[in-house]
Formats: sequence, C-alpha cells, structure tokens
Amino acid sequence: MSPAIELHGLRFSYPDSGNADQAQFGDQALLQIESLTAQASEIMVLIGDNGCGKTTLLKLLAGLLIPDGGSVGVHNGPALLVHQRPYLFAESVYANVAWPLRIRRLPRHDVRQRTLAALEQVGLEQLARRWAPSLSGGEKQRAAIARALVLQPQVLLLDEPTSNIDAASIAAVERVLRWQAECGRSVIMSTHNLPSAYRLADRIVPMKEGRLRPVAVNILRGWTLDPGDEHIGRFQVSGGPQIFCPAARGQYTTAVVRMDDIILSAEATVTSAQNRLQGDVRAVELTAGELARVEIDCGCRLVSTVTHRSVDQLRLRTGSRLWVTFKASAVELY
Amino acid sequence: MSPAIELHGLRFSYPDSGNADQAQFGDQALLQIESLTAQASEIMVLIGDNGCGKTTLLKLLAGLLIPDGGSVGVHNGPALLVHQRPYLFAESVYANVAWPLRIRRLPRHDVRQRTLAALEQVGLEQLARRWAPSLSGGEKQRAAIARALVLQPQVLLLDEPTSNIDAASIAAVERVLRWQAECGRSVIMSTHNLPSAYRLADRIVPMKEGRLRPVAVNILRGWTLDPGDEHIGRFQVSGGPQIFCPAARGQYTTAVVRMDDIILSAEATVTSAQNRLQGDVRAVELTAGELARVEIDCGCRLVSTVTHRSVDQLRLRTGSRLWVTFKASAVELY
Amino acid sequence: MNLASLIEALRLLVVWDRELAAITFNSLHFAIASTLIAALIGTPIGVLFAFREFPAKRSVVAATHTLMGLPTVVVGLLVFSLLSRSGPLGGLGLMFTPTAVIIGQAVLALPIVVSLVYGGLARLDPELAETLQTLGATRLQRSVKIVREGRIAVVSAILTAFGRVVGEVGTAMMLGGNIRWYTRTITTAIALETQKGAFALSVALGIVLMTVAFGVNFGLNYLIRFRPGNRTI
Amino acid sequence: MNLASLIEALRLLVVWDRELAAITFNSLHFAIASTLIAALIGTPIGVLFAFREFPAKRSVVAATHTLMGLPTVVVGLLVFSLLSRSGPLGGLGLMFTPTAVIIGQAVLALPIVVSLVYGGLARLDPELAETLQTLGATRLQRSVKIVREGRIAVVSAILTAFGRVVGEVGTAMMLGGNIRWYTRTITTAIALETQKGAFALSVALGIVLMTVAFGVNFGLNYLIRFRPGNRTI
Amino acid sequence: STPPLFAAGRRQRAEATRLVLATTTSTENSGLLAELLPPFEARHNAVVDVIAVGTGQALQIGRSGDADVLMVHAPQLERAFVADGYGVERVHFMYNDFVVLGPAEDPAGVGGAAEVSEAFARIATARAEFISRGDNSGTHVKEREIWDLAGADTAGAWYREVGQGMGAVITLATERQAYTLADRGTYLSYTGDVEIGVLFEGDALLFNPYGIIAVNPQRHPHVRLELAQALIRHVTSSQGQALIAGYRVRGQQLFFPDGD
Ligand SMILES: Nc1ncnc2c1ncn2[C@@H]1O[C@H](COP(=O)(O)OP(=O)(O)OP(=O)(O)O)[C@@H](O)[C@H]1O
Ligand SMILES: Nc1ncnc2c1ncn2[C@@H]1O[C@H](COP(=O)(O)OP(=O)(O)OP(=O)(O)O)[C@@H](O)[C@H]1O
Ligand SMILES: [Mg+2]
Ligand SMILES: [Mg+2]
Repeated sequence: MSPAIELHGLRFSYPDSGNADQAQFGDQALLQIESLTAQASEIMVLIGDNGCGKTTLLKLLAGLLIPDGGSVGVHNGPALLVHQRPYLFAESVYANVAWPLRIRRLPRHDVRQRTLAALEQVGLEQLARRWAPSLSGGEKQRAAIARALVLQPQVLLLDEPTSNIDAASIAAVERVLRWQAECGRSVIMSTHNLPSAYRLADRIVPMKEGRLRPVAVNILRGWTLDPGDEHIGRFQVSGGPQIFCPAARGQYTTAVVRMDDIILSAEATVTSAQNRLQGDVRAVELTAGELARVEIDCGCRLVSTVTHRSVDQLRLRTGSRLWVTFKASAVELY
Repeated sequence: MSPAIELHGLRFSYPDSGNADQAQFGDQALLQIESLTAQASEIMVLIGDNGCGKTTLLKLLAGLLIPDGGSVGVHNGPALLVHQRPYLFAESVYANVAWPLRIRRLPRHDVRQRTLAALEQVGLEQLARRWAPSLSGGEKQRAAIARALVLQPQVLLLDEPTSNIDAASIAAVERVLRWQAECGRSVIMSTHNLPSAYRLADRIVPMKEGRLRPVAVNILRGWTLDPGDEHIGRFQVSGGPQIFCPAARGQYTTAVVRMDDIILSAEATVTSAQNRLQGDVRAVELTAGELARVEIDCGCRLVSTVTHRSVDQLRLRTGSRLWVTFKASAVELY
Repeated sequence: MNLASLIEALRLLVVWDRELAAITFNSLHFAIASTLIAALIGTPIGVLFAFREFPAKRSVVAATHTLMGLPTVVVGLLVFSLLSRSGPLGGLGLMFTPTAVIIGQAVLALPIVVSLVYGGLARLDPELAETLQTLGATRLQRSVKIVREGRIAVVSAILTAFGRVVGEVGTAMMLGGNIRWYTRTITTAIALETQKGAFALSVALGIVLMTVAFGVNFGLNYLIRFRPGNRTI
Repeated sequence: MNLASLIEALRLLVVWDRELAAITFNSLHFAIASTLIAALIGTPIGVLFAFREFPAKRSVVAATHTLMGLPTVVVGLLVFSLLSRSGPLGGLGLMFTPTAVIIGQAVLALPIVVSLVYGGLARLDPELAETLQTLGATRLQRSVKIVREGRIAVVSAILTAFGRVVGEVGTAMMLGGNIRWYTRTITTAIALETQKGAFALSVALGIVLMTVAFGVNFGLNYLIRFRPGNRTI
Repeated sequence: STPPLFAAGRRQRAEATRLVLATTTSTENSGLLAELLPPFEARHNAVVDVIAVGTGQALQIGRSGDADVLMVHAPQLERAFVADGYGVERVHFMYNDFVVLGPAEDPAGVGGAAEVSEAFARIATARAEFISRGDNSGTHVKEREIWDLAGADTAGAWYREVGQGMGAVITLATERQAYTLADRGTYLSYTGDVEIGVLFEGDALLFNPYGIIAVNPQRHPHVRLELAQALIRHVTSSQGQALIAGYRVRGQQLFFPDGD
C-alpha cells in the first residue's frame, strides 16, 4: 500500500503572531514535525490539548497553509478539509451539499442522487430544503461533512467533526468514516472525544505543543463475548487471544490495555491478574528517563514500558520469550 | 431555597422558519415547555439530539429571544449566556474578559484582579495578551467562558461549553462550574458530552423535538472505595449505602444505575446480582404503555419501571417494603 | 423658489413634458451604461483584492478607496484632455457625445465598485475562501460563489455607484456639454435651469431624479436583499 | 489642455501660491466640518438601523440608501430654498457663507454615513449583538462596542463621505457662490478656471485635491485598518 | 479669518462690512473686478463678495434678496427687474460688444455679411453648427434677438443649445468647430486653445451695455443700500471709469466706460 499522505521536516509558524505567541514554545516554529505518513484505507486521529496545532496541521495537509519548510505530499488528488467551524453557504442545505458536484458539471440526476445519499449518511435528509444558516449547531456540522462526502475524496480531513453532534449522529458519522476507509480512502481527523478516537482510529497520533508524540499503543480490535459471568467480561481480539476485561453490557469493538499496567515476567507466576499471555519480544527501545519501551507479540502486539534495570534483569532482547500479565481492569472498552 | 429560574407554558417558534420546518413537528411550536424551574446552587444540564431546541431554550432563558407565549422569570438578576459559537471581540484576550467589568466602571485594580482570576480558572492566563481572533477553537471557547465568569452572574447559561475543549480543560471548566453552584449560583448548560453531564448535573433534563422528557434518574453522588478485589468495585453513595460496581481505577464521583436493570421483589431472593438493598416505596406512577414508574428509598432514591401487572402482583403502594436488586454491571461510573 | 415654482413643477410632471422625458432618458442611459461597465470590470477586481495577496496590496487598496472620492471635475478634466481635439484620442471625435459622458462616468464608478465590493467581501468569514478552495472550485467558480455569498455588498456597491453617477454633474457637463436633446441629463439640466433662475423645471427634474433613484433601489433591494430564504431545491 | 498647462500647474504647486493655499484651506475646512457633523449624527443612526427592529425598517433603509445618491444640485436647491433671504431661515443671513456650504455638504454626507455604516455593521456576526446584550451592556455601550468591532466599516463610511464631499461642486457652488478668499473651494475654482479656459490652475487644483484625498485616506487607513493586533493589555 | 498656515485673505473680514455683488461672469472672469473693487473696499472698509453667475441667475438672486447689488447685461430683463420693484434703479456704466466666432474656413460665409442678422441667416441656410448659450444670460437674450431679426428657424440638429457659461461655450465651439456668439471680454480673456476666430463684428446691434442695480430695500430690508449706492457711485466716478478704460488683457481693452 502506498502512502496517501507523506510529510517531511515540516515547519510552520503564523506570520504575524508576534513575540508574545512565540514565547510559549521558545524561538521554534509553532508546528514542527519530522515525518508523518498516512496510508490509504487508514483512519488517523490527531489528539491533543487546545492550541497544540491540530487545526494548523490539518490546514497544512489540505494545502490551505503553506509550510515554512519541509514537504507535504498528498497522493491521489487533493485532500479535502471539513473545518472546525464549518462555513455553510447562505442557501438551502441541499444546495450546499450539491454545490461541489454542480461546479464539476455533473448531470443533474447524478447530483441529486449523490447529494441525497450524502445527506442520508449524516442523517440530514429531512432538512434538505432548510436554509442552511438557520440550522442548529450540530446540524451545521453534519451538513458540512455531507458536503465533503459527496465528492468521495481520496483523502478526507476533518477538524473535530463530532463536537456539537449528538450521540446517535456521532455513531452515524463514525460509520460513514469507517466506510470511507473500507473503500480505500484515507481519513485524518482531530478530536477531543477519546472514545470516538479509540473506536475509529487505525492510528492515534497525540500532539503536544506543535510536536508529534509517540503514537498510542495497545489498541486491540475485536468483539466482546457473552459475559457468562456477572463481574468479568471477555473480549475476543480479532486474529488473536481472548482477554478478560471489565463486565460490560453492549457491543464494543475496541479494547485498550493501559501500557503502564502490563507486567512482564520470565516465569508464569500466579497472581490475581486474570490475563496471562506468553509472547516474544519484538523490539526493545531504550528511551530517556531510565525507561525502556518493549514490544511483545503474544497473539496481538502489546507494548509496555519497564525500567532499564528490568531490561537487564529479565534479559530482554528481541526474540526473548516471556509472560505478559495484566488485570481485567487494565482493559478499557470502547 | 427560592427558584432562580421559573418558566411556565412556554411556546416559541422562529418567525420566518417557513412551513418546511414546521412540518417536522406538525403545526405545533418548535419549543413547547409546560414548566421548568431551576434552583439556586443547582447545576441543570440539558441533553438531546441536534436540533431538539437546547440552544433555543437557553436563548429564551437569557432573554435573547422573546417567547410566543408563556412566561420566563429569572430571579437574582439577568441570566448570562455563553454561546455555542462564542463571539470574541477583535482585541486581546485580556481586553475581552475585562470588558464586562470595564463597562461597569470598576476600579482598574479590581478589573485586573478579577480578569486574571477568571483567565486562570479556564487556564488561559498564558494567553492573556494574545489577539483573540487568532486563538484555537478550544481556546476561544474557554475565553468566552472566562468573559462570563468575570461577572459572577447569579444564573449562568452555557451552550455546549465543553465541545472543542481538551480533557484537562474540561476538568478545569467542570471545577469552575461546580464552584459556581457551591457559591449559590445556578448553572444551566447544554451538552452532548454525557460523562460530563453525569459528573456535573444535579439534574439532567433530556429534550426531544422541542419538548422536555422526564428527568434522568438514579444518579448517585459519592466516591469509589479501594477495590480490594480485581474484578469488582465498590461505590460509597454519600449519605447512603455502598453498592457494588464494575472494577475501575481512578476516582469517580458519580454512579448511575440503569433504571431498566433494577429488579424489584417482595422477598430477598438469592441471585448472582451483587447489589441487594431493602427499601420503601415512596411513589408509584402509572404511565402510558402498561408501565409504571416506582420510586424507592433504600438509603438513596432509586427509580425503576415495572409493568402494571407487576404492580398488582407485588402490591406496590406508597409505603410498601421491598427488595431492590441489580448487578454490579448495571452501574456506570463517571 | 416659492410655491408657484412647486406647482409649476408638479404640472410639468403630470403633463410629462417631452423634453423632461428626453432628459430623463439620457440620464438613465448614461448612468446605466457606465455603471454596467464599471460593475463588469470592477467586481472581479474587488474579489481579487478581497481574497488574494499581492505585493503592495495595502497601498493599492487604499489608493482605490481614495479614488472613490475622485472629483467629477477631475475626471472631466482627465477624459477631456484625452478626447479633446488636441488630445491623443481627438481623432475619434468623441468629445461632447454620449460616449464621452459614459466613459467619464464609468471612470467615476469604477473605483466605487472596486472599493465597496472589496470592503464588503473582506468582511466575509475567512473560512469561506478556504472552504471553496478545499472543495476544489476553480478561480472563476470561487469568485462567483464569493460574490453570491457577499451579494448584499456587491449589489449595494453597484447601486452606490449608480446613485453617484446618475446624480453627478461635473463630468456630464464637461464631457457632454449639456447639449439639448443630445447630452443633456437631469443634473446638467438642473444646473442650467438654476442658472436661468427657472426653479420650476429644476424642481421637477429633481423629483424625477429622486424617483428614479428610489425606484431602482427599492426594486433591487426587494429582489436581492430580502429573499435570503430561497428554499427551493 | 497641453504640456504647457501641465508645467505651469507644477510651477503653481511648487511655488505654493497664496491663493492656492486659501482655496485648499476652504475645501478642507468645509469638507471636514460637514463630514464630522454627518459622522456624529449618522453613525448612531446607522448602528440603530443595523441592530434594532422598527416598523417599516426595510423602506427606511432603502430610502436612506437611495439618498446616498442625492444629487448635489438637488441638495443645493433644497438648502438654498431654506437659507435664502426669501426662505424660512433667511433671517440668519447664511446664504453665500461657509456655514451654508457646510450645511449643504453635511446634508449630502449624512445618508452616505448612515447607509454605509448600516451596510457594514449589518454584516457583523449576529451573535455580537446577543453577546453584548447578555453581558449587560447599556444601549450606549453596545453601540460603542459595535462601532469598534465594525470600525473598518465605520471609518470607510466616513472616508467615503469625506471623499464625496470634498470633491463635490454642486452645493459648494450654489450655496457658497464661489466667492474668492471666502467660499471658493478647489472644485468651484476648477469649474471657474475651466470656464476661463485656464487649464493650468485647474490641473494644479486637481492634483491638490487628489493629494488631499490620498493623504487623508492613507493616514486613516494606516492608523485604524491595519493595526488589528493591538496586543497591549 | 484664515489661520496663518494658509495665506490670509485680502482683508480681515471681522471688521469689514460685507456687500454681496451678483454679477455676470464676464466681469469677474475677465479680471476686471479685481481691478475695480479694491479701491472701493479700502475706502469704505468693506468686502465685496462677488458671485459670478449668468445674468438670469444674478437677477434671480437679486429677486430673492440674497445679493445687495447686481451687475448684469440684459437691458430688457434689467428694466423689468426694476419695474417689478426688485431694484432701486438701473445705472448704465460701461459697455463692450458681441462678436460672431467661427472656424477659420467659415463654411457659411459669415465674414462677407453686411450686418449681423444676415450673418445669422447664412448660418441657418448653410445649417452650419451653431452653439447657443441657451441659459437666459445676457448673451443668450441678445442672440435670440438677432435670430428673430434674421427670421431664421433654429429648429434642427445644427442648432445646439448647451446651457453653459460663455467660456464653456467657446470650448465647445472650438471642439466642434462651430459658430457662436460671444462677448468680446470673455473671448479675449479666454486662455485656452481657441481654434475659432472673430468672423463678424461691429454691427450696432452687437452693442453690449452693462448695468448696475441696487436691490430694493423695500422688498428686502436687510439690503445694505447705502453701501450699494456707494459702489454704484464708485463705478461711475471718474476713478472708476478710468479703471475700466485702463483695464487691458494682452494689450486689448475689454470694456469701455460709459457712465451716465
Ligand atoms: N491565525 C492565527 N494567527 C496566530 N496564531 C494562531 C492562528 N491560528 C491559531 N493560532 C495559534 O496557533 C496555535 C495552534 O492553533 P490550532 O488552531 O492549530 O490549535 P488546535 O490544536 O486546533 O486547538 P483546538 O483544540 O483548541 O482547536 C494556538 O496557540 C493558536 O492560538
Ligand atoms: N434562526 C433560526 N431560524 C429558523 N430555524 C432555526 C433557527 N435557529 C435554529 N433553528 C431550528 O430550530 C431547531 C432547534 O434549534 P437549536 O439550535 O435550538 O437546536 P439545539 O438543540 O441547540 O441543537 P444542536 O445540538 O445541534 O446545537 C432546529 O431544527 C434548528 O434547525
Ligand atoms: Mg482546532
Ligand atoms: Mg445548539
């Protein structure tokens, strides 16, 4: 699979943001990213605090801002951005969504069909004839998403698409985005809605003060199994082991194992922890601050951090066998 | 405690919304509310789908829209609204927040002190000198909240104050709102963020298509106890019993018992359900659709729905004693 | 001026004097033609100013804004020096013809259209331009859409220009020469009649002028400004 | 007009002729005074139009917009009929004085200020008005803030009015009488000199007029339009 | 009073008495008044505010009482003005003459005419373009008088009524290479390119007398009659008459004193 977006050595600052702003991050660029690639069929989610640069990064990817340095490459046509505060044209919702098709001179019939389909995807078919500026906050957001979907872009960028949107519509939007990815398109979005991020993301990219942090790990796809027990649940990792998790009603598709709660041991010690898996070390990476990041394949990939001392004691090398132990309550379901 | 806001027989429609809109709800008003009161020191949260009328209701309470019928009474001074998409003045963040004080001719020193305090409450003290239009989405939202807080209004209305805001800042905003309520002020807000709603609300008011639905029930305040067990947790209801809940790390302040999962019985039957409490029926209310709403005092107030037949079989009357049973997994923590 | 002139003025209006009609026609002809030319050239320039960066934009915009106040006599002088027999375009023999007036008034209207269109569009949401770009509109399509979104500003700019041009007297006088039946407009006629001390016709012409301006404005305002909720698909 | 007149014009400018100075002073005096009056009266009316509902608002707004194109000669006629010795205010003896010109030009500028201020402010975010209301601002405070937020529109309205007034000739001529050293303005002087066939002074005056307009605009633009990021607390 | 930054006017207005003189454009535009008035102003500590307009409008200003004294050149209209009680008395104080201007080729053959009415008749016959002031000014009144005498029909595209001042009409005639009737004073003091010349002059009918009239205080009590009469005395005095006779533009005398 070729990358849909490639980005290297990116640097960006707003032109007249003055020194008051720069003070925050020293003399460096507001946004500084060494490298980032997104694959086709991938949903990548940017998370991070207010002002960390998510919107700025998305605008750079969309070509709406010009980087001060580095390269931004979007393959398979331009990336399409849905703004954090979308601008709707002062006309009907239908006309808003149909516009990108109309300017491409599509036949009237196709325009109608695709527009109505897009509106249905975001659950706005009832409001097609409404004057867009009179929509409620969440309705506006969904109309803007429909206006982007109608073009079936190969790369879709969404800036906090689910803020202001009600739970049912969030589910609908998530379905649509997953469908986009299944159709081989890339979706890159920012959000503050972590559950939504975990449910959707193939990759979660945390940002902090204009820099990328290591991607989030231990996100397992699968499905919950019939609990059987009242206070303990089971989650089937797809193509991997079953793990124990907190009892939960309803269907969940994602389990996240908190990295810090994973215990590594050479022997299969008996503990009260429910989950005990055997696996092979795939990588050991010494990081700053006396900590090491260990990646283990135990049917599914799990990452844990341990101290440098533990690395020595357990003789952790790529290829070593060991036991991975964690409590059911270390697992979060989404 | 006297009500801070009283509202009776409210009816409202937008003037030129045309027939296309009205079709949705028949010939009736867009918003139609028989009665609603908010107490001082109370946090009331409006939830509901996009377009259900939350923003409209808040604007009516703020006196920004004039109802077609009915009365809206705000005691203790006018209610202050923070918009869903706040408008910031084209000047510095500090000047934005200081403005409401300046127009009230407060001494320079007081203005400075209160402005900086408000900025600190929302975590924007670093950005005081920034030009407001250049803030990021979430920063804007928080600046608008600070601009409202600075006035210490007796009634504070917030339209989706936490959308676009990062997790840490949501916590800060929640702290501020709780502090407002503790100072005897009323807070009424809308949100799509249910966890935030449950954590904050003294009362959750669901809305649907411009009408109020019965308020959410079985919201218990308290604190989680040290689990002791790996797969079962305990929650101490403040001034009430301990209940079993899913094992969870971290501190939670709110437990919600799903109403449909509560089983009522005359005898203390032995089941696998962890929670078994004895209580007195306080009210039985027959509702449409062969269902009855039963309110039980078992150290804390719980509400359950049962069929009319069960009411007869269990001889449910105000004052009857009975057993309330529910699984640990019927409890959600926030 | 007295009551008698007012009554005479009304009489002239009711009878709808042949000369009154010719003068009114000339005024409308020159003003509409010149405003149209200015609108066709000026609107795209205004859009450009509003949504594109180019070197010295600030100065160019300020200069255009200043040119809005271009005195009619200066424009008259300028175009005169071009079209005069001793000027570079003297050979065309356009001096003191309707064409000369239309050229002068178009010069007058152009900076008004550009500057007001720019001013109006620049205040639109900055996300509009980004939205159009990301939706893949061509430059032309973007401009058209921006004009549509800012149609109030654009229409008001064009109406302002029309109002200015239909009511101006300097260029019409200097370039048209106020020739009866040919280049005499309402304003030059008013100037003449006032010269003559004949206030009745002045007043009648003044009333016609105001009626024209009111009519055009009301019509266009109604058509464009007050139909925001066009709800047909 | 030929090269000789252009050279003579430049000579007049360089020497800065005493009469040129007096004429320029008059023009500025009348235009500034009348624009100021119109701004003081017109801005609040524009704010009112933009943010308050009242009966027949649509028509009033459209009417004001139309009055922007009020022909100078009509204003001249109107004010003349009031201020003339035989008019109702004749006793004041204001005809053919600077005061008369200032009154006339203020009448001319007022609808421009009102209409453009309204047009600019009406396009501000509708949530601005609600925000001001909910923050408990008094009517006056709200208006002041709205004007501040829409300052580009307001300044541009006032500048437009100034430009219109400084370059107009109709009322200055009819009400001032083009009296040398007293009510002669740049535009009336141009009209006079052109009559005499003396293009040199016309051109010189035209250059002064354009310089004045440019200068004022650049200055104000710089001061107000291009300092959005005032970052002091 | 004007601040020092800009050059001050002739006289401090504050202490002077104001006299409003509405006049035909030729006297002001030719520069005559700038010679004639200062001695008067100095002697009477007055400022004379000159409003230069067409004769028709000057009379109208007098009628509405907005001027104190008028200087015009349409004897019939002036007499009617006095007869209607608007003016005190018409005083004749100088004259010049009208000339027929036209292109050098003289397509209508005006140059060969015996009298001015014949010259006009030839223009009408040739349907050569003629620019008429058409503004009820003294010149226009005179022109109509001549057309009536010539018995010509002026309906037609060749006869262009433009309704502008004398100077503008000369410009127009130059641009269109057309005929026109002009007063000699304005023609001589016109400084633009004049590509038309005097083709006919000297007929007694072309005599152009200027009158001065004080506005009647019985109609308009605020009028400064004494000062107005002092001005009339000044222009008819030997000093005034000498100033008129001595005024030259490019070596040519424009006006001829003719005080009663
Ligand atoms: N036009 C601008 N000029 C100057 N600074 C800006 C501008 N837009 C954003 N910034 C600043 O750049 C930083 C990054 O902004 P950005 O909008 O990318 O943040 P974000 O991650 O999207 O935040 P949020 O979650 O609040 O939307 C912030 O500090 C913001 O204040
Ligand atoms: N100005 C308006 N004119 C006409 N209809 C409007 C106007 N504003 C809102 N509406 C409609 O009124 C209904 C209620 O809108 P409101 O903004 O109160 O919803 P909301 O509950 O706040 O929704 P959201 O969660 O999306 O913000 C919606 O159907 C909306 O489209
Ligand atoms: Mg953002
Ligand atoms: Mg809302």
